[in-house]
Amino acid sequence: MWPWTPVPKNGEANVVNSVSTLCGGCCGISVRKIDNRAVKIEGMPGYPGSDGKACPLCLSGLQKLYGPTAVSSPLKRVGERGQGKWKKISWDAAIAEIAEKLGRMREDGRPQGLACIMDRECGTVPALFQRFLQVYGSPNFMKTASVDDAYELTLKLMHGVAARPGFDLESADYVLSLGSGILDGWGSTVRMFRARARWQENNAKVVQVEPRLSNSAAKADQWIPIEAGTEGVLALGIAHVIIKEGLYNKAFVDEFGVGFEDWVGKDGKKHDGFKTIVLKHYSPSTVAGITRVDPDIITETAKAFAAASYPLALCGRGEGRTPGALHDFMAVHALNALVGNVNEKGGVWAVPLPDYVQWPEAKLDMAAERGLATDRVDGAGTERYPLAKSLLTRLPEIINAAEESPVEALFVSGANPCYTLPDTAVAKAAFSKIPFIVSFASHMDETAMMADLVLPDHGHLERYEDIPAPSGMNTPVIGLCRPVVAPQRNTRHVGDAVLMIAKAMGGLVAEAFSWESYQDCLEKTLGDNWEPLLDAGFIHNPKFTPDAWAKAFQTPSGKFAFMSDACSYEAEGAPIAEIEGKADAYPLTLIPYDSLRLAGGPVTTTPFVIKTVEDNVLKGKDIFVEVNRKTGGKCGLAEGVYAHLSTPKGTVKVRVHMSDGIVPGVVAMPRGLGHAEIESYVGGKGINVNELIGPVEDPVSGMDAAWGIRANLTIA
Amino acid sequence: MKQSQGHNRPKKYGMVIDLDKCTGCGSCMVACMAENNVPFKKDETNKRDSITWMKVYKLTNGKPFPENDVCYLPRPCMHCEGHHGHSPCVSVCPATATDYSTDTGIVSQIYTRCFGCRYCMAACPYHARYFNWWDPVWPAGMEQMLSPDVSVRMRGIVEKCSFCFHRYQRAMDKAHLEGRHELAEDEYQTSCTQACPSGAITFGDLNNPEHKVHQMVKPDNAHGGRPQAPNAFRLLERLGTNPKVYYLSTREWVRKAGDNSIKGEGKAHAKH
Amino acid sequence: MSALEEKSKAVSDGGGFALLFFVVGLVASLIVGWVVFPKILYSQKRQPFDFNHKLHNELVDEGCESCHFFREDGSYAGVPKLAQCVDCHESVQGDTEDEAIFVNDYVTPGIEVPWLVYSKQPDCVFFSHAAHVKSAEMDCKTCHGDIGNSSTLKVYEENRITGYSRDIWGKNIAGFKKNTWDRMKMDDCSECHVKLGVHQNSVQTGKGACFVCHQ
Amino acid sequence: MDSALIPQGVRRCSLGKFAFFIGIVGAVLLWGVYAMLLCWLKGLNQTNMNDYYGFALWIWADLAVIALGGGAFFTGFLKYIVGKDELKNIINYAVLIGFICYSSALLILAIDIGQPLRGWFIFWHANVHSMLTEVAFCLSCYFAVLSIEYLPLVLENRQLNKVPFFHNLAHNMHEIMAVFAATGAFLSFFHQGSLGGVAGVLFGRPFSFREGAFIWPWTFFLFTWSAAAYGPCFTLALTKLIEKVTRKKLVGDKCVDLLAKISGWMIFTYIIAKIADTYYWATVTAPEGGFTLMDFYSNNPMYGIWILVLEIVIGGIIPALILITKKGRRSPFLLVTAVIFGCIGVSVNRWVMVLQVMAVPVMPFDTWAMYYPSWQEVATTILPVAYGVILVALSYRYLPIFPQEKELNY
Repeated sequence: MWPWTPVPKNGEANVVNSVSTLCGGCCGISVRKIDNRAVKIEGMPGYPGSDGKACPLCLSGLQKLYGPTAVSSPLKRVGERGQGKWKKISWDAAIAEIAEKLGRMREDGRPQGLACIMDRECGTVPALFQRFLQVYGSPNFMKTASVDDAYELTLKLMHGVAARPGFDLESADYVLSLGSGILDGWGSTVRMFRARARWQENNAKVVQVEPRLSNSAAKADQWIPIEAGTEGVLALGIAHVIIKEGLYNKAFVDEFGVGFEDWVGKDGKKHDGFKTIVLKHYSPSTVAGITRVDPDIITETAKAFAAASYPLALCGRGEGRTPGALHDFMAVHALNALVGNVNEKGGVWAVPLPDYVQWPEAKLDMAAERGLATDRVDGAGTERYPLAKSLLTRLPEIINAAEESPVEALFVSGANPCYTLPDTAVAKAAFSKIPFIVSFASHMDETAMMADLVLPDHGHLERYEDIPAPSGMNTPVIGLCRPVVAPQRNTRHVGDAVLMIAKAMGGLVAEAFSWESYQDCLEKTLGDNWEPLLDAGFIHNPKFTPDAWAKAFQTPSGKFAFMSDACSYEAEGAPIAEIEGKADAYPLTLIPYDSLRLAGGPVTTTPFVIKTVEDNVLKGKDIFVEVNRKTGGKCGLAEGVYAHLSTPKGTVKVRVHMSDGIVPGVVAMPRGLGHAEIESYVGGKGINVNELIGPVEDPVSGMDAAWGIRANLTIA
Repeated sequence: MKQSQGHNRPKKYGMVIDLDKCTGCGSCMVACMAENNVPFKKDETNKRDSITWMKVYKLTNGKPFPENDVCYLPRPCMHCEGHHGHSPCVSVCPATATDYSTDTGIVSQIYTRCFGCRYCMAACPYHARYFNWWDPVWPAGMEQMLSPDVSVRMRGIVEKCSFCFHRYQRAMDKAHLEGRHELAEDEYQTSCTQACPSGAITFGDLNNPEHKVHQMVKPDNAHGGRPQAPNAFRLLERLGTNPKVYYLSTREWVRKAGDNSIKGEGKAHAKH
Repeated sequence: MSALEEKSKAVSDGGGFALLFFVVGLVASLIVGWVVFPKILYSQKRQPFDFNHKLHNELVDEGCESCHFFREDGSYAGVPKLAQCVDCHESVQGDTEDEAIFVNDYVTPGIEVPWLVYSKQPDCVFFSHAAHVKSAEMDCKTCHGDIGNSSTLKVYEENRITGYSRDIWGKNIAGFKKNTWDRMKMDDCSECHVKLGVHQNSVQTGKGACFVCHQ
Repeated sequence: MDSALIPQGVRRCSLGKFAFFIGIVGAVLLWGVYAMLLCWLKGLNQTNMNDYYGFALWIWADLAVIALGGGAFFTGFLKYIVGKDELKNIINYAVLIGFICYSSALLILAIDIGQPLRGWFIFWHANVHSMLTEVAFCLSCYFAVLSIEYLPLVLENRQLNKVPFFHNLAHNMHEIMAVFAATGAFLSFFHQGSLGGVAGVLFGRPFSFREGAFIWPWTFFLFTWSAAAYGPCFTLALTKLIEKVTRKKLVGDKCVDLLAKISGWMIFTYIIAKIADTYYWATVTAPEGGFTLMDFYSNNPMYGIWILVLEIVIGGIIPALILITKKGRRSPFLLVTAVIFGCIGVSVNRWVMVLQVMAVPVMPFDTWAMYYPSWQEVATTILPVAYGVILVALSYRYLPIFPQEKELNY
């Protein structure tokens, strides 16, 4: 009838269940197929957390599968870095080239020159990389950090355990979100939505503390607008009221807490306890001065929080892409501890890290041992930052400061640091100094553009993978990502690629990888769990309960540490992470904001999802920043005008959206735009907010504590 | 030949959207596009030339900081019943390319019949109808994701939400095979209903007292389907379009934003 | 002859010529319209190889549905896939040339047979086999004719403009039909629906609304 | 050179001058044709129309030319049915203008639809409930009638008229023209009305929605009435224009005066009805939908209350008062002022009934939709004007359009 309009072929309908890895929350999905074509993604009923629903990004996953950015075969760079000029090469040639390069580095005694960047550290695929680095002789496995890392560190310090945070959200009856985008992608996205529905049914109260009227704030029972970056201070202000009024859980604090009262450290000196510090420095009026939250609201909130049966305080800003200041996390966790809801119903649980990847210890040769003994290139685990596991945000500066890049060869898989790292320009400069970069991206992205070789992984609907523990899940879960359709292009599973490289290297490196293929590795790793996993699509232990207080804490004192030697509050002042820029040159503050309608992480938004973005966020190729109507008026701005937004990192041209839903003095910019123009549905539109914000090192953890940057907005 | 299938009790499929639950995440929009082979262009920021059968509006109470409040309002096709089935758009179509079914209450459409006069768009106060200004183009290979259940539309015609009627057809196929003539409530659900992670959308037969939608809004069929539940309202109730999409909100300003009020009190302002 | 007579003769001569002209024109038009036009309009396509419905029908237990079956979800599978045939036809059974083509060209290499489907409707059409065959208990013949007793496949004629099979418009170019299976146009669906009073649910026409037969 | 074709006893400019004039207008026409082809081949994305403005500039042009072309049917009605014989002096010209307007309208409709190849569906799958169906049928039929009315005029060309068959045909057609005029008037009453109905039935659009009688909203009757009232204004305006261009008197004062008087009284009565309609709409119909009058005229950059004043006072009351007074219509300046104001008045009425309908937000959280046409739309809209000018020029040069020309000038 209309020959250039496609007519979809009909056939037999069938459904494949899998887990979508596009979003951070890992939605369980059911893919409807017609014969061999996948035609629709829906939520997978019964999947822990998402249970039949999926986030917009995962729902549009077919646009990734069949999309134009999928890499169709191994590529070798022929042009300049980032120029996007490639030639197709065979898998064998690519693997041989890598093996040859790595072999030479190892012979030259510099195996530590190899680094690996991923977006996860749990599961078999990260484990394969970690094992490869280990037998090869490099300590430099790095992971893009998120709130989960800050939370893990908090649990390490306050509980003394290596665990990840789990939140018994569904049971909470008072939720105090200190900046967390609980409906904007924080945690396991869809689970948060379902939890919110539960709160509504149970008449639980939700209070959102945030500078901007985000979706999370709009749907909360109460929005407390706050000065940007001061959420941790408010937590302590609330703690002040709770302590002062004696509303805290004495059974927990007295019996299972340490450092609440004044305490004596290892140095033999007496230190102020949590109580003293909080009472001294965080009275509602002081806190009100910093946070600009009315003292009465602080008091009311504190009372309501303490009075609730299952109060739960959450932190980690927005979607949780940047870890934030450790102090904030500890303050909020202390607040939870004050009301005794750690490892309790409706509270924060320490959930053991997944431990199903148990492989025989690999044999190491001398070269490997020597390499592993060197300091990590990012400084994690060194004397300066003993607590951190990896500090990717420090890497660019270190590479740029060195004459020759300490990283000589780099593997990147799952991550897109050239887009997600703060101060993108500096990150890209660092990457261009790295002599040899191998990207395992399934889709062309900013980092793959910087690579020398691209060894394309199967797309997320074409491969097997174990997906452990969605963020914030309070019960152990392993999901199975499985092929919905056969690989559409000349790609290999990244696990297989690692096996191939190892085998090409020979020697002990090859010996450490005895599996025939990645699938073989996965099946053997899961052992008895494989069949159930294959049948149900996931393994879940819904009956899991955390350790009771009596044995939950493995700090030196065996108690919950409000304060300890490892980490104590400064006696004076408020622990707000300083941001870059001087107030006189930059009178405003730029903060990024997250939305489910834009993917802010390593995965680029899909055409369907960007179609849902409103025209006062993106219009044509112009990005809008949100600014308070009054602030904007003072700057001489009006709705929709073009303006120059400058920060110490640079100046960009933006358009202005005047809003009544944002605190004065703050400029908010969406995260997830400004991608390289690899395709023109999403690429080349707007500005990447990471270009404008540099990293700020947390003094204790070393992780990125930046929550914004000083900025100025002038009419263009 | 048996004739029994024609004599089922007439249904009135409708939707109830709880605006207190809707978080504006956009899942319904994406699920709708993916289900219904909705085309996409390189630039979709001109919202008056962007096909979104399901569109989420952002409403604000118009108050200054910090009293400002927003509410999201998903707007599918309202499948207006109008007076006796003469919905605003159906009666104006010169080529009978769109129709109102008394069996299901659905405003149906034949894409290959439409010749693109756009009169129905002018008639629809909800802007639920969209014109294919451009040829639909899928990047090479992406046409593989198209569903065979929904006909792909060509340039120059009007399209809109069908309440995923192909899902009804699919469910009825199964029912026929099993010797049934009636569908259970959960057998026919729209894609957006199924996708909404907040559970804000409920879909079913408004005529059936056992269906959730009926219980939630208690439509008064004697008075043009007016909702009798306290927090329920319909968009532009006063115009007499008799829509089958109902909204729920506990917030008064939201309920008032659903219709024009002559005194001008409580009027919402679009967030622009 | 008087002038008058002459004139009238001229008129009658002229009239005869005009009549002849009219008749010739009419005949030519009819030939063009009824014979030439359909020839130009439809291209003739052969099936990949011939198929004997009658022969197969005698071998199966459940009539048409043995091969043209319903899937569990109520959808209709239509033309059988290779997998259904392979059970018997893994190797050549009989001695027909067509079977040899089938086995050698399709079964052995595992290629689906690109059958041309006579009754294929445009993609905007929704037709529920389940509703007609199961609920209304109609037989296949009513719409498809007695294919089950045919021993050979007819030539597939494709409309060059629309790409549709001629079976949709019908053999008769004027659209007349003698049997229920002579045509498969919307009017034919509607004719039966009107007669039986099924789905007469349109507010506009009093007949079937769009979505009864469209998707 | 072409003197053999020019009607006897009248003088025309040189062929070169004429060709030069046609060449310039022809260039504009070609520009329009190019734009039209773009719209057909590349689709309506060539326009600035959008999902809010499904109807825009050229639909307004369509409605406007039909209203202005209404002079043809109403003059015909007056001459043939009512028996105002004096109007024979202007009827040819009125028919010509009508023919141009209606053929343009049909062309615009053919460009406006998204699937022009399916245009015939409006007849084949006609929906009798739709006002647009009524428009399409009546418009096509009336165009056929106008063609029949225009044909004898063409046949009266000096050379064509030498052919006995053509001569007789033209003569016989003139004899029975009353039948066609009556048919045309009847059809016209309907389709002018149904064009009004197009907007009036939109009960989802409170700006245009009107109550009415039977199946017809009040706009149905108002459109017919206004076309009858203002159509002659346009005929007179164009007569004055062509007289100015040719520097000749082409229609006798008596005829002009009669038509002006009739037009004046029609406008006068129409505007009373329009005011009554507006009052009822503003106080009853719109408030029932939740709107006050000023909701339709404020908070936007374009549609202020001035537009209502322009339509009713400047385009209605003033021309009506001028034309119904003898002094007014006999003053050349006032007469021209009145007919121009009249044309503006009816054009503004059609404008608001097409474009303002689209612009007014109906959902409380929606915003005013503003629109400006693309060059393709402008060119396509100008196309009929150029075509009209050419057709008038050709007709004036080669056909005896103005029977009084000789007697008034030589």
